[in-house]
Amino acid sequence: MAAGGKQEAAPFGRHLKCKDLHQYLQGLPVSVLDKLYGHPATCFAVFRELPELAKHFVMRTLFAEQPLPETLVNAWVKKEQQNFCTGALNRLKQLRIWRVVTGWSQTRYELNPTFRSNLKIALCGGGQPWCGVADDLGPDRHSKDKEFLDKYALERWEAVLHFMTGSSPPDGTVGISADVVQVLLVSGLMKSDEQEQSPMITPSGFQFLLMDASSQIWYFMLKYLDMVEARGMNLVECLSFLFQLNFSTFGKDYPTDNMSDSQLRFLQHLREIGLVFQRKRKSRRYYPTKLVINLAAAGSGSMTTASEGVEGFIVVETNYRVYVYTDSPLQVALVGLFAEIICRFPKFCVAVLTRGSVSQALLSGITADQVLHFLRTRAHPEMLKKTPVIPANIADQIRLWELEKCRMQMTEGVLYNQFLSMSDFETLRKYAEDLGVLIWANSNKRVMIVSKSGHDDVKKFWKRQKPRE
Amino acid sequence: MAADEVLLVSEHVRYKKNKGKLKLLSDKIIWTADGADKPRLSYAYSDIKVQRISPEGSSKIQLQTVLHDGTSYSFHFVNNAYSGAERRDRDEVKDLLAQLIPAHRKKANKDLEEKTKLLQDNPDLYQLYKDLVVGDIITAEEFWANRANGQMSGSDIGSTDVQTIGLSSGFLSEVKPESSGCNELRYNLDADTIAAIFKTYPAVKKKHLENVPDQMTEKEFWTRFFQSHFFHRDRQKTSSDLFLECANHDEQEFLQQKLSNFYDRLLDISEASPVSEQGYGHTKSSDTSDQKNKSDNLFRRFNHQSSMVLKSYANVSSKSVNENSTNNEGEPPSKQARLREMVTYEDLEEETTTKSAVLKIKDKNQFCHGVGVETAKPSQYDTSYTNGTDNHTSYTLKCTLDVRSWQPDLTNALSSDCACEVLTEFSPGGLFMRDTATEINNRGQQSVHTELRQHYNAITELLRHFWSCFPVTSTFLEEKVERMAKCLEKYRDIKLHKFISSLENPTCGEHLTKMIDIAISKYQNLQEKKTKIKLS
Amino acid sequence: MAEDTFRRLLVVVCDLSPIWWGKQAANASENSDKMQPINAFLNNVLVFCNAHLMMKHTNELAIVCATSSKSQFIYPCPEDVSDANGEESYGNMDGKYEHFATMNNVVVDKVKNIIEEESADDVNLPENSATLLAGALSMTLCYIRQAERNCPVGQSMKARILVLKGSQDVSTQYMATMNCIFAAQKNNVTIDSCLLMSDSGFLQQASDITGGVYFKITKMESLLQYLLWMFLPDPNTRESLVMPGAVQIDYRAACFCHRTLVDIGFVCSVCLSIYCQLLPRCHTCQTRFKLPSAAMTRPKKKKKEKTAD
Amino acid sequence: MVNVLKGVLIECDAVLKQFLLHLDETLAFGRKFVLEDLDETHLFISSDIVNTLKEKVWELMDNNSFNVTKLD
Repeated sequence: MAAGGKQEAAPFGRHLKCKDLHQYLQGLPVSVLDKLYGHPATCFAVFRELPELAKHFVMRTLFAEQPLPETLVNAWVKKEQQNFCTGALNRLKQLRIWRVVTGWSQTRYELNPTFRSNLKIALCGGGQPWCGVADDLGPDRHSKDKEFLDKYALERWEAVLHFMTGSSPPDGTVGISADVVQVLLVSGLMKSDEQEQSPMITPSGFQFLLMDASSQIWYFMLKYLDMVEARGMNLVECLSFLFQLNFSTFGKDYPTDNMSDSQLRFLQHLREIGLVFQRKRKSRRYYPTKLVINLAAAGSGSMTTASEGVEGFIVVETNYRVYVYTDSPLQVALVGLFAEIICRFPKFCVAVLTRGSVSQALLSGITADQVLHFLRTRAHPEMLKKTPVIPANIADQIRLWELEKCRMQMTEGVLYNQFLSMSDFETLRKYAEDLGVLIWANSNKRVMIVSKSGHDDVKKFWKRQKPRE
Repeated sequence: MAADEVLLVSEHVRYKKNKGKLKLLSDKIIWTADGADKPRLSYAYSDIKVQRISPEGSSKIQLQTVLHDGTSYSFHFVNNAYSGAERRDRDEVKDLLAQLIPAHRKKANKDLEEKTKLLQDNPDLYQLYKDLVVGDIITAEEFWANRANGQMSGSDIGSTDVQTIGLSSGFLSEVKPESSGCNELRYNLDADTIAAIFKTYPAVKKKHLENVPDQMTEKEFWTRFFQSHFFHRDRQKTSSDLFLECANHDEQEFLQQKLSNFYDRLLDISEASPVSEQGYGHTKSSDTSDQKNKSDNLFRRFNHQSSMVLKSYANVSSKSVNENSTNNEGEPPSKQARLREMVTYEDLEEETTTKSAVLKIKDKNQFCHGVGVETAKPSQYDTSYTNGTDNHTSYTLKCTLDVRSWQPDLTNALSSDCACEVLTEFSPGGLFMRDTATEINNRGQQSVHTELRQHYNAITELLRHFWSCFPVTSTFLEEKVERMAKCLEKYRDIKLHKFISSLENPTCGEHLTKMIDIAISKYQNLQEKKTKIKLS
Repeated sequence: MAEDTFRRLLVVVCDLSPIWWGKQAANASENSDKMQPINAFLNNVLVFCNAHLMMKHTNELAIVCATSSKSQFIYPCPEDVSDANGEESYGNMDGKYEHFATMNNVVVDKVKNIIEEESADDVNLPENSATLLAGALSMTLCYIRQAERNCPVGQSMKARILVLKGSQDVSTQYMATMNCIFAAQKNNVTIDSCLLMSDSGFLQQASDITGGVYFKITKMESLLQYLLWMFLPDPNTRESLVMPGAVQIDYRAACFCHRTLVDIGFVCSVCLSIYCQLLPRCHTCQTRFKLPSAAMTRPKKKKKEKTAD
Repeated sequence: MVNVLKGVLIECDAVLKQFLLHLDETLAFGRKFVLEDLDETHLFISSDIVNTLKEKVWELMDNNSFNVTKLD
């Protein structure tokens, strides 16, 4: 989840990492990136996710069209904060927002002209409307209110989650299409066995389920976008459309006119998972839902508490009890992943966190942080009034249970001992160290351990060394 | 004034070939020419560095005093009453001077020390001293005279609070005897030790006064004292001992003290032995009288020591206390307070809540919005701003028309050139980023600030001198007022003008000049009145 | 920089005194090819407001306009909630982010209304009318309080005020303004001041006391760049940016009796009211002053901080 | 001459290490499995025992843990 990408050894399964917007964009080919900046919405979205300093760098140069020496930019920032400055500069360079101008003795930067003009359009106006010039549709006779849209969005997205858990969705909801299933399979959230028809959820899938809704959607969209080109759709068009939706107004309808084929196909997929509402496939208008608005911010993990609009429903008490105020079987099932359900009522159930239940979750690849994040993002409003939101003893205990699993760290290796001379030992130790295969060494005991993979090299080296002496 | 007390008058003294009288007053030496009212020479003993006399057998009998500043005055004694009269006159003067000069010097030194300490402790005062005294605006005496009421008295109060330095209890043992063999011990006594002994044993002092010049020599006295003190104090008293009486006397005095006002309820030194004889469950020890006597002696000595300490303390405190103590029980309030302190317990006291004064606002509205508008006079801003009703309405109209025609076009809100220009202004060294320049500027202002403060200090000091002369009741004050007025003028013309003209913002100095001007005008009024009185 | 989770509310207080702007227009009319000063100014402010909203999706904005007869919220204001839904004509005519477009349109309408009303009321205006800065600040502070209370659970809000002011201070407003400033300080609201053409002692103090930035602009054509440079970074970000050095602050107080700014005055020893002349009795708390004879000549010194400049 | 041993390096806290040594000495798995006692926190053991050992350690933790929630 964390944007930094922590390098920790995960003993049980791998962590589900969710790239943020910038990491995703940096992974795109340069040509695509440049094309993306051709739309104000993209520039806007990219801008908003920049580090604070970088945002100001862009704003300061947005109107001043002249290349700036790097030293000047550095002088804007206080000395003690220079590392942030360098970070911001790197990010701007990686995203090709600032370009190095050639032909100067010093390094000079210039704002990407496409980016500049499109961000200016978003800020000050001018240019074409985002979705092209469209005839006024007039008021919608079937216009939907906000509650309806919320309900619709939640229902659709839960259908996806239900499919993942394998539980049957509530009556009356339509299942999900093959396209969506394909995304789930490719992303590794589910896997299909050879024999069985229906795909099974993977450990990553469990982790996915515990994420908050906007992160889930963001992760899903990233995986979806990876497959867009394979489906013969235009990635740039789809991305622009996604960002356009990102900045749309909730409760307002937008025309489908002027949309390309790729975008129309994309719209149908979005419709299926509940990001937009379209009454009929052929309807000329659609409504974005809350799930898609401000989606781009989700990847950065800035949402530490329940996302706006979605009311939390979980209360955790210091006595390890968890009260779940929901009628959604899915949510209850999710709580059941790491807590023992002791009683169930309509719209309410009581669970208890035990060592056994949490260990079970940890064994299936869920981390303590993910459990805590789940509880925090779905915390009841009453819980949110407290600091910390999750009682400290619960949070600590869950982490301790996780640490218990890591009391022993095992590394396979080969042990070398009984060296005759110190110099022999030191040579070999140094060699192994340079090779990066040394796991452990003690010069007093003249014992060293190298990793299994490095053993062959070290052995060869030793054999070569030996005859010479 | 005690200074006018004449200690010695020597007539027939010539100074610079003029006949006159030499008078030694309590703090200064004056010489008056015959027939003159005012002394021609007058200087303090503390100023005299040294006195010299003409050598024996010289034809002139002279006495020369050399002052600290190097000037010297020679007096020629010409008394012809009988042969040697002039010599007798001279010697009288010489002897008295010999006593007075060191005494005054000590005092002067102490004064000087106190003053330098004051100056060192207080940099502002030192600056003031430099400005006013070194700058020759006022004389040192005037400077200190004004301080004397404030600071000096402050230091006096301080000094009374300071305990008189006690004596080390082992002062006698510190008088190291030098043994010069054959059972002889030699004690070297100096004045301090003797004073200490006297202080500790008042009886010894008494004895000393009684016996020393007449009955025995100094040396004999002290020999016997030490013999008695160290060999007989704790032994059987022999009747032959000179100091036996002393010990008895001490004890008597001690008894007296017990009954006198040194009696302290919290301090029981009347009992010879504070150790209870009841034994607390032990059988009463069948102590030999000898042992008891010994311990009693020890206790007596301790108690004596304590009472002497108390006495010296009481001497100091009673001085200040007795003046305002009118209590009926004859106990000083300080003692009462001490008693009260001992018998009251803070945690048993009722909690007293200190009520803070409540700000009474007569009219809240007035407080929030200020005193009624009717007092508000049109400020200059109004005229400059609106410039009459016509413009005022035309401006409004213009603005309304402008806004009416407003079609927001944000795309041209800022041109690139303007933006670049601003960017340069914010670049290091640009219009707004002259950090280094502003720093220097600030430092300059800092020094201006301190200088301004110095001027304030100096001028307020002068003004204090000036205003303290009012109402002018004596010629002395009149003179002082005149001098101070001149000083102020001098200060303003020389120092202040220079300072103000060097300021970037001359308004800072306005207040200073104003203060001086008020003083000067007051002085001028005074002068006018005086001339009027004279004329009429 | 640690990711801060505050919702940042910016309240822009604009001085729209028609007299002052009219005067600016009259002065600028020689080179008439340029846009009218007030229009250019409003355009700049709108872009700046857009920029603030652009920084983060949790950023919030409010705009208050102050004229010489009243202070009024122009964004957000209760009426345009209904307006926005009803009028689809606000829709996207160009590539501007639609929230910006909506906001900008609301502001344009409101500003036009206000100025019209102002000119209609003009006749009633007293001669020496000045911009009601204190009133606008009070409204702003109330708004901020309300916004902080309405902040969703688990989130907190940091508010700051940006005052854009051209017309001069009037010392009659001294009391009210200072009270606003101290209220802002107590509520941890930063007041940034951007002065057009001339300095303001009140706002210098306001920014200094609340830890904001004070800046005077003389080149109106570059207003936007100044705004973006100085006032777009929130106080948290400013700590890592090199900002221009502080200005000398005019700390003069206005006396309670005549509302004139005084360098040196008389201060009541009980309630700290300031007077420009010696009074036998304090107007505020009715304390009688027993004056020693020399008091006339040695007034209490209240040295001004400003020594040069 | 150098001696070479294949196995698994275990890094753990000192307490757990003592427990492992105890298992080794008491022949809990029917044989010795610690190949080399390296230092305070490191052991080198034979690799075939790893899974059994993990279970044993888990069992130990289970025994040691106090279940708060079962009280009621």
